[in-house]
Amino acid sequence: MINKLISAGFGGQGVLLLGQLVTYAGMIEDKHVSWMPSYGPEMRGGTANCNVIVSSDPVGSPVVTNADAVIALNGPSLDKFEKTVKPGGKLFINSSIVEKKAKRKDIDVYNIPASEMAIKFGNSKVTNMVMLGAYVTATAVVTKDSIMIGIKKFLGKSKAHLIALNEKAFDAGAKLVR
Amino acid sequence: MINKLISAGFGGQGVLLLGQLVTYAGMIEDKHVSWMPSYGPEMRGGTANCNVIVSSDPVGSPVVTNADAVIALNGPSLDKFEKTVKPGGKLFINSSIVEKKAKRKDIDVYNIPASEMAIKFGNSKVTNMVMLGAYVTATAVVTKDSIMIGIKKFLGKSKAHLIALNEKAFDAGAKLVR
Amino acid sequence: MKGNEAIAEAAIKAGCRYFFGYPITPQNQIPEHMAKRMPEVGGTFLQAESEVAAINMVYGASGAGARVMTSSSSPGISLKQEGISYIACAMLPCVIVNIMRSGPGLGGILPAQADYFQAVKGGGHGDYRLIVYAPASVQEAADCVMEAFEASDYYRVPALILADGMIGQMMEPVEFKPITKRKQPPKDWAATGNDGTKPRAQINSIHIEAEKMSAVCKGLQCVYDKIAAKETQYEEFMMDDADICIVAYGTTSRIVKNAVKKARELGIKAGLIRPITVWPFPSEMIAKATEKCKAFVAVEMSTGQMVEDVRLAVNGAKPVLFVGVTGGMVPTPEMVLEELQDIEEGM
Amino acid sequence: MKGNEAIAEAAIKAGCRYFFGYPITPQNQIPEHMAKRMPEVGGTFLQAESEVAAINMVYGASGAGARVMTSSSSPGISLKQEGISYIACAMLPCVIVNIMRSGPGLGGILPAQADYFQAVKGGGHGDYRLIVYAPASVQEAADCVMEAFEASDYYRVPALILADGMIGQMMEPVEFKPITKRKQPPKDWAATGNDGTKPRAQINSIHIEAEKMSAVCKGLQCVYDKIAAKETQYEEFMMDDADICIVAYGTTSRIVKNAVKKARELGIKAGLIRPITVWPFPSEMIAKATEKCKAFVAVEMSTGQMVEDVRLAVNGAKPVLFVGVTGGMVPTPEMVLEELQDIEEGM
Amino acid sequence: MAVVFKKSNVITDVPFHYCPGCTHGIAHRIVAECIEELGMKEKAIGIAPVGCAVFAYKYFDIDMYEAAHGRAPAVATGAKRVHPENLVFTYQGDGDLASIGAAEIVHAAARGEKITAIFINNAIYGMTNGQMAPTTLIGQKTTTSPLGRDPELCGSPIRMSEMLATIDGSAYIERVSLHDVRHINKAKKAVKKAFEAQLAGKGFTMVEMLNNCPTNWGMTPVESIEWMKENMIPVFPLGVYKEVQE
Amino acid sequence: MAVVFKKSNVITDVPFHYCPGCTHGIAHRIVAECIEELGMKEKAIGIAPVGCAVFAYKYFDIDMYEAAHGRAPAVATGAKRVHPENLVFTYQGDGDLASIGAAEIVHAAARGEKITAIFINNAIYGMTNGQMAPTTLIGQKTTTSPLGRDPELCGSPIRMSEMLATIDGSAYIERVSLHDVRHINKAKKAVKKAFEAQLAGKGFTMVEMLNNCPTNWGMTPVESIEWMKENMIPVFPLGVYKEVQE
Amino acid sequence: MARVIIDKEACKGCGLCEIVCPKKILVLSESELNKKGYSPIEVTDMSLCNACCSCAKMCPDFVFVIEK
Amino acid sequence: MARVIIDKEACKGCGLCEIVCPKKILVLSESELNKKGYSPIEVTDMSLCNACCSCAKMCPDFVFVIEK
Ligand SMILES: Cc1ncc(C[n+]2csc(CCOP(=O)(O)OP(=O)(O)O)c2C)c(N)n1
Ligand SMILES: Cc1ncc(C[n+]2csc(CCOP(=O)(O)OP(=O)(O)O)c2C)c(N)n1
Ligand code: SF4
Ligand code: SF4
Ligand code: SF4
Ligand code: SF4
Ligand code: SF4
Ligand code: SF4
Ligand SMILES: [Mg+2]
Ligand SMILES: [Mg+2]
Repeated sequence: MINKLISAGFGGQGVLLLGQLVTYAGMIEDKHVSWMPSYGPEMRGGTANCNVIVSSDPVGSPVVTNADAVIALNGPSLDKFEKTVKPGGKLFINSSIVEKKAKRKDIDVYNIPASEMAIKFGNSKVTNMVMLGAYVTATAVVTKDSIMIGIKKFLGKSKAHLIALNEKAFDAGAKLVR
Repeated sequence: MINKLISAGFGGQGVLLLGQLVTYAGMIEDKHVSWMPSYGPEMRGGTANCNVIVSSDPVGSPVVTNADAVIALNGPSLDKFEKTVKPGGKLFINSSIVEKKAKRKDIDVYNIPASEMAIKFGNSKVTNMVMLGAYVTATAVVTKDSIMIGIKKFLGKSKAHLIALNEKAFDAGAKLVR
Repeated sequence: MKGNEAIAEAAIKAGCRYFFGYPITPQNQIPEHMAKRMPEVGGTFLQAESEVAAINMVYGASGAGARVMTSSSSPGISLKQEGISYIACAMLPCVIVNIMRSGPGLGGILPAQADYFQAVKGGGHGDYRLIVYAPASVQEAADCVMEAFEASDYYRVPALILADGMIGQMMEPVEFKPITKRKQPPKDWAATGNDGTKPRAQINSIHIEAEKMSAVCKGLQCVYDKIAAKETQYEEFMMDDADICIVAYGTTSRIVKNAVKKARELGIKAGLIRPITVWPFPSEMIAKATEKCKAFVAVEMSTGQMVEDVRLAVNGAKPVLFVGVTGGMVPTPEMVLEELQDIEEGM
Repeated sequence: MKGNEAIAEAAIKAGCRYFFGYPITPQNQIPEHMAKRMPEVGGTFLQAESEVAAINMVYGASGAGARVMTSSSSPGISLKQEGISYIACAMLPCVIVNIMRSGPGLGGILPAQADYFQAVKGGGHGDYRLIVYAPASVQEAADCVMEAFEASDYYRVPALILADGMIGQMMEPVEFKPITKRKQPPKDWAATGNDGTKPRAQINSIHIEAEKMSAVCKGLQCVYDKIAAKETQYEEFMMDDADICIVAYGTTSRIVKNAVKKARELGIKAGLIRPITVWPFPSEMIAKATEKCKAFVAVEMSTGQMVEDVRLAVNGAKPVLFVGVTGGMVPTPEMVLEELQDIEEGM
Repeated sequence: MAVVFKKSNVITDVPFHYCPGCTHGIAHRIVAECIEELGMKEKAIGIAPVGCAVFAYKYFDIDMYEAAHGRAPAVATGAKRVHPENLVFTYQGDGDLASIGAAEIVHAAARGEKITAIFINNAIYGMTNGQMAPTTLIGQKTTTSPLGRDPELCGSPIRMSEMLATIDGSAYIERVSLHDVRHINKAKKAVKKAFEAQLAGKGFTMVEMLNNCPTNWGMTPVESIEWMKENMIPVFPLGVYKEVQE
Repeated sequence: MAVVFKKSNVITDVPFHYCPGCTHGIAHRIVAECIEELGMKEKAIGIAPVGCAVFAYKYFDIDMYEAAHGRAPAVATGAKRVHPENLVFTYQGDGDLASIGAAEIVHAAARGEKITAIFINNAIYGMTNGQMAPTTLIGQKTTTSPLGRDPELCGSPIRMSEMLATIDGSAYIERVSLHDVRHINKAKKAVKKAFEAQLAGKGFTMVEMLNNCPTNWGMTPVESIEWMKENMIPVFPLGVYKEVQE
Repeated sequence: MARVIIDKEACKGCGLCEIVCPKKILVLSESELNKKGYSPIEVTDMSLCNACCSCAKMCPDFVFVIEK
Repeated sequence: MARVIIDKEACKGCGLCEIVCPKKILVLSESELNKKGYSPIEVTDMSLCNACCSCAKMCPDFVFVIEK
C-alpha cells in the first residue's frame, strides 16, 4: 500500500498541519511515512502545500508527483494541483471560497463547504479539520482514532479545550462524504 | 643586460623606496623594469624586502632568485639573503647595525656603516640613501642622474628641502665604494 | 520528526552544548529546537546578531574546547565564509549545517543543491576543506550529525552538513542510535585559562612568513589526505550489474532510486552511486564503476556542480551526462527515466 | 606604476565614477588612488564600514545605473560572497578586484592563488558565475579592468579581476590604451527615479516561486553560455611544437615562461597555455592541445585548484600533473624545470 | 461628492501579502502619501529589506530595490551617491535594521548619509516565524526565547532611536507608534519631516515605528494593538530624539 | 634595593613589533598589570584583533585568540559562554571595533555580555598604513581622506563610548587617554574597574583609550603625544560614560 | 452625507477599522466569506458616517475609499 | 637612592620617557646605535633619579626596570 497526498491552500489555512496529522496517524499505525512542505512558512499569502506519503514499504522519494488525493483549500491550489491527481484519484475542494469547478472527469471530486462550516462552528481555523474529516473518511488511509491522537498531541495541554471543536469539525467533514 | 637586486631590511628603513628609486631610474633610462615587494607594508618590524629587475629585454618573472646584488640593511636580511647572491655578485651590508660578517667568499662584499653616517648627517632616515649611493656606484646599473630625478619626484614639493640631504647621503655612500 | 529537529536533537545527543545561530528559512526549526532543549541539558543557545557573528562565536566556543554547532541556509552560509576559512586555518572542530535553498541572491526558500561548489571546493578564501556530509533522509541526517562531531574533533577540521531544504523540512521517523565514539586526542590546545601546567593556548590563523604559512597549508593538506583515505562514504544501489551509473546525493538520490526501479522494469540496467560524503567524494568507487558501466549520469538540483566531480572521477573513460533542475524545482523520476531511455537507445 | 594603481586608474579611464571599498593589504593602493583621483574626475570614493557594506553599496550604485568598482583581498572577498551572489542574481554589472593573499584564515599578506575555486566555481550560494580575468602583468591588469567594465555592462554579469598579490604590488610601466567600447544596451532597468515613461525599476533577487526562480537561473545560464562562447581569452607560448603543455595564470605564468625557456635550452619541448580569463576557462584550447602534447602540468600558487579545470579539459586523454606552492611562497623556474625533466625522463 | 480618502498613487495594485491586521500596511500607506504629497513620486527610490516587507518593491509604485538582509542602508548609500537629488529611503524591520544590519545603520548615520530609514519595530522576526529580535521585550516569548526573553542570557531590548541620536551625522530621529489613528497621524508627520530634512541635505534621518505582529505574537489583530500600546510604548518611549536645526 | 617597576609576568618576552613611541605598548602594560594585580592570570582569556595589535596573542602570557577583523566581541562571547568564570577581554582598534565590527560590539553590549573591550582609538587604521577610521577627526589627512576628512562626504568621528552607554546591557564604560603619566594611571584604574565589573557579572564593559599613531599621523612620537592631547581630547571627552551600581 | 466604499475582496477581516470607527458602524460580516476566506467588513448604517477617515487610516489593506 | 636599569636593545628611541622624566635625566644617545638601528635612551645623572617610574609607565617597550 502506498498513498500520496497533496494538501494545499493559503499560508495560514492549516494545510501543513493537516498533512502532519495524516503523517503522524500513519506513524501510529506503523506505516512508513514522509511529510514534506513545499516551503517553510516564510511567506504568508501565496500557496502553501505539503506532500504526504503513507506507505507499507519504506518511502523512496518524498516528492509526490502522481497524487492519490489532493486537498485544495483555495482557488490557486485547485489551479495548480488538479492535474496532479492520478486517474481514479480523489480531489477535495473547499467550495466555500473556491468558485471554479474541477475540470477533470477521470477522478472523484468532493466539494466541501469547509470554510462556511468552520465559521458555523465559530472558528474559521478549523476549516482544515473539516477537509481532513472528509479526506480520511473517503480514503480510509488512516483511522479517525489515529488522527485524534495526533490532534490531542498537537494541541497540547494549553489548548486542550479545543479538542472537541476540532473533532466536531472533523466529523462534519466526514459526514459529507459518507 | 639584466640586473636583479634584492633590497632588504626592517620595515621603516626605506628598503622599498630604495628599490623603487632604482626601478624608476631604470625606466628613465628606457629599460624594462619590475619592482616587487615581498609584502605590502602591513607589518612593522620583521623583514621587508623588494625584488628589482632592470633589463634590456622585457621582464619575465619579477621574482628574483639569483640576485646580481643584495642590499642588507639589518641582520635578519643578511641571514636570509646572503645565499641568494649569485656567484660573483655583490652584497652590501649596513655594518652599523649588522654585527655578523658575510660568510660567502665567491662574492664582493661591501660593509657600509650607513646608519652611523646617516645619523652623522642628522637624519637616520637617509640610511637607505647611503646604501643606494654605494650600490649604484659599485654596479652602475643606472646613473646617479636618473636616481636624483627619482628622488626629486618622490620628495615632491613639500619636502624639496630634503633633496640636498639625500644627495649628500648618496654621495657619501658612493665615495665608500669608489 | 522534522529533519531540522532531528539534526538539532542529534547534535545534543552527540554532546553539543553550544549553539549559535541566526534565523533563516528553511532551517528555523534547528535554532528553535535548540532554544527549547539547550536549557534542559545545561547547554547554551544564543541567537547571534548575524551569521557573521554566529560563526565567530563558534570560533570562540570551539577554541574554548566545546562541542559547538551553527546552522543556516544558503545566503547565511555565504556570510559565514570568512569565518569558516578562519576556523579551518585555526584547526577548530565544529559542525556547520546548511539547509540549502534556491539561489543565487535572496532566491527562494524552496530546496536546492546549488551550494555544492561552495561546500566542497571552498567558498571562502585559501586552501582548505570541510568534511561534507550530504544526508538523504531524516534518519541519515541525524546519523551524519553525530558522526560529524566525532570526525570534526578527531581531525580538527570543521564539518558541514549539506542538506537540501527537503531534508530539513521533511518529517520522517527517526531513531537516535548511540553515538560511535572515536578515541579523541585531548583538546590541550583550547583556551580555558592557563595555570602554567601546559603551553598557553594561541588560537590563531595568521602566519605572516611564507615558510610558516606554507607549512600550515601543507599540514592541513596532510590531514585532508588522511580524511580522503578514511572518511569517504557512499551507498551503492543496484550497481552490481548496472550499465548506466547515476550519481546523485541528498533527496535527489531518492527520486533517482524511484527512477532506477522504474528503469529496471523497462529492462534498463541502471544503478546509483550515492555519495554520503561529498567531500571527500567517492571518486575511486566511481572510477571503478567505469570498468563496467557504459555511461554516467549526474542528477542534481543545480545547473551542474557535482557533475564536475563525477567527470573528474570518470576522467574521460566513459561519457558523463547531466540532468539538473534548479531554482526550487525538484527533478521527477520521469525526467531521469527519459534520460536513461535516451542513453539506452544511443548504446 | 604599481599594479594596484594601474588597476584603479584603468577603472577611471573606463568611466568608473564610484568606488566603495574597505582597506586591506595588499590592495590598499587601489582605494588610496581612488580617494585621490575620484574628486578630480567628479566621481565618488567612499570608504565603507566593511566589505559587506562595500559590496552592497556597489549593488546600490550599480542598480542606480553607474559604473562602479570595489576591491579587496582574500578575507574581504569572502565577506562579499553573499553580496556577490545577490548582484549576480539581480544581473547588475560591476567590477570586483581580488588581490589575493595567502590563506585560509587571516593567513599572510604574501601573494597566493588560492582563491581560484572561490572565484570560478562560485564562493557564494546558488548557481551563478562571474567573468574572471587573471592578468599576468601590470599592463594586462589595466587592460583587463577596462575590458571587464565593458563586458560586465554588456552581459549584466559581474566581473572579477583575480590577481595575485604580486600583480597588485609590482611596479611596471603601463600605458593606458583607449578603451574598446562595445555597443551597450541601454540601462533602462536602473533605478533613477521614475517619471512614468518607462516601467519602474525593480532591482531584485527574490523569486519565491520555483518556476520563476528556475527561469531566472536558466536565463543566467544562457548568458553564461554566451560568455563562454565569446569571451574566453588565453595566450599560447611556444605551443607550436610543444610536447609538454604547462597551464598557469597570473604571475605564476611568468615564472613558467622562464622555465619553458630554460627547458627549451635543455632540449625539452615545453610550452605554456596561459588563461587570461579563468572563467570562462580555455578548456577547448587545452582539449585541442591533447592531440599533440604528451603531458600537461598545472602550476599554481595553491594546493591544487585550477588543476581541476585542466583535468576536466584534458578529460583523461593525457596525464595531468601538478606543481604548486602555497602560503605566500612563489614557485621557482627551477621547480617547474625539475618537474619537466621528470616527465621527459618518463616519456 | 468628493473623494476624501483613496489609495495613494504611489501604491501599486498588487495586494499586500501581509497577515490580517498587520500594521506594515499602514506604514506603507504613510510613506506613500508622504512621497505623493511632497511631489517626489518621480524622484523617489525605495529599498525594501528582507523581512515581511521583502515584497515592498512590488507595492510602491516608484523605482525600488530589494536589498540583502540588513544591508538596505548600504544599498541606499550607493543609490543616493549616484542620484543625490533623489529621495532615497529604506524600509526595514527590527531584525534587519537592529540586528544583522546594525553596522550598516550606525554607519549610514555616522556618515550623515542623506537617506531616510523607515524602521518597523514589531519586537519580533515576523517573516521567519517569530524568533526573538533585539527589540523583543523582557519576558516576551518567541520561538527562540520559548521561556520568555531572559536579560541574563540575551540582554535587554535595544533602543535604536536613542542610540543613533548620539551620532553627529543623524539629523532627524523620531519614534512613533501605529496603534491608533492619532498616533498614525503623528507618524505621518514624522515621516514627512524626515523626508524634508533629507531633501534639505541635513543628514541621516530615521522614523522608528512601533508595529504589531499579531501572527507571531499569537494574538488577534485587535489584541495585538492593545498589547503594543500597553507593553511596547513604556519600553520604547515615543518622541523626537534628534532634530538638527539650521 | 627593591624593584619598584618591572615588566608584568602577564607579558611574554617577545619584543613588541609596534613602531617607536606607539602607545599600544602602554595599553598592553596596563592590561597586563591589571590582570596580574587581580590575580586573574590563570583565568584570563584575551582576544586579539586584526589591526596593529594582531600579534597581541604573542605578547600576553595567557590563553589568547586572534580573531577575525571586527569579530573579537563575538569570539569573546563564544569563549565566555563556555567559561563563564574566566576573565575575558578583547583588545581592538578603532577600525576593528567601530567600523567593521560595529554590529558585534553593539550586540555584545546589548546582550550585556560579561566581557571587557579594550578599545584603542588612534583615529586611524594603523596596520594597513593610515586609512581613515570612523574616529578620524574632521580635516585629518589620511591615505583615504587625502584632502582631510570632509564631513559632507564621510561624516564626523563616531563616539563609541557615548553610543554604547545608551545600551542597557553596558555596565561600565570609560574613555581615557594615554598621553601622559597621570592619564595613564587613570587608564589603569579604568581597566581595573571594568575587569571588576565584569567579574561581578554586571554586564558589558569597555575602556576606550585614546592612543597615538606617530607613523601614520606622519609625526615624531613626541609630536604625536602633543597632537593627541590637543586634538583628540576635545572631540573625545574623557570620563566615565556608564557605571552600573548595585 | 458621506459614503464609505468597501472593497470586500481586499478585506482581511482583521477588525482594526471596527475599533477605531467613532460611530461604531463597521462590523465584520457574519455570513459572508470573500475569495480569500475572510469575513469582510460591512457598514451597518451608512447615514451615520461622518467621513472622518479613521477606518481608512487604520486599515492596513486599502479596503476603503471615502467620499463626502 | 634609586636605580634605573635600561635594556638598550629593547629601546626604540622614541623619546617619550624623555619628556615625562621630572628630573630630565633621560636623553637619547647621540653616538650609539642598537641592533635595531635606534639611538637608545641613556641616563645622564642617576643620582637625581627619584624612582618615580614615570619613564617606565610611559615607555611602550618595557625598557626600564627601576629599583629603590
Ligand atoms: C543573510 C540572511 N539571514 C537571514 C535571513 C532570514 N530572514 C529573513 S527575514 C528575517 C528577519 C525578519 O525580521 P524583521 O527584520 O524584524 O522584519 P519583520 O518580518 O518582523 O517585518 C530573517 C532573519 C535572510 N534572508 N538572509
Ligand atoms: C575582513 C578584513 N578586512 C580588512 C582587513 C585589513 N585590515 C587589517 S587591520 C585593519 C584596520 C586596522 O585599524 P585599527 O582597527 O584601527 O587598528 P590599528 O592598526 O589602528 O591599531 C584592516 C582594515 C582584514 N585583515 N580583514
Ligand atoms: S508575520 Fe507579523 S509582521 Fe509579518 S506580515 Fe504577519 S503580522 Fe505582519
Ligand atoms: S602603525 Fe601606528 S598604531 Fe600601528 S604600531 Fe605603528 S604607530 Fe602604532
Ligand atoms: S469614515 Fe469614520 S465614521 Fe465613517 S466608517 Fe470610517 S471611521 Fe466610521
Ligand atoms: S481594517 Fe481593513 S482589512 Fe481590517 S477588517 Fe477593516 S477593512 Fe478589513
Ligand atoms: S624613575 Fe622618574 S626620575 Fe627616575 S629616570 Fe624615570 S622618570 Fe626620571
Ligand atoms: S620610552 Fe622606552 S623606547 Fe622610548 S626612548 Fe624611552 S626607553 Fe626608549
Ligand atoms: Mg520585526
Ligand atoms: Mg586604529
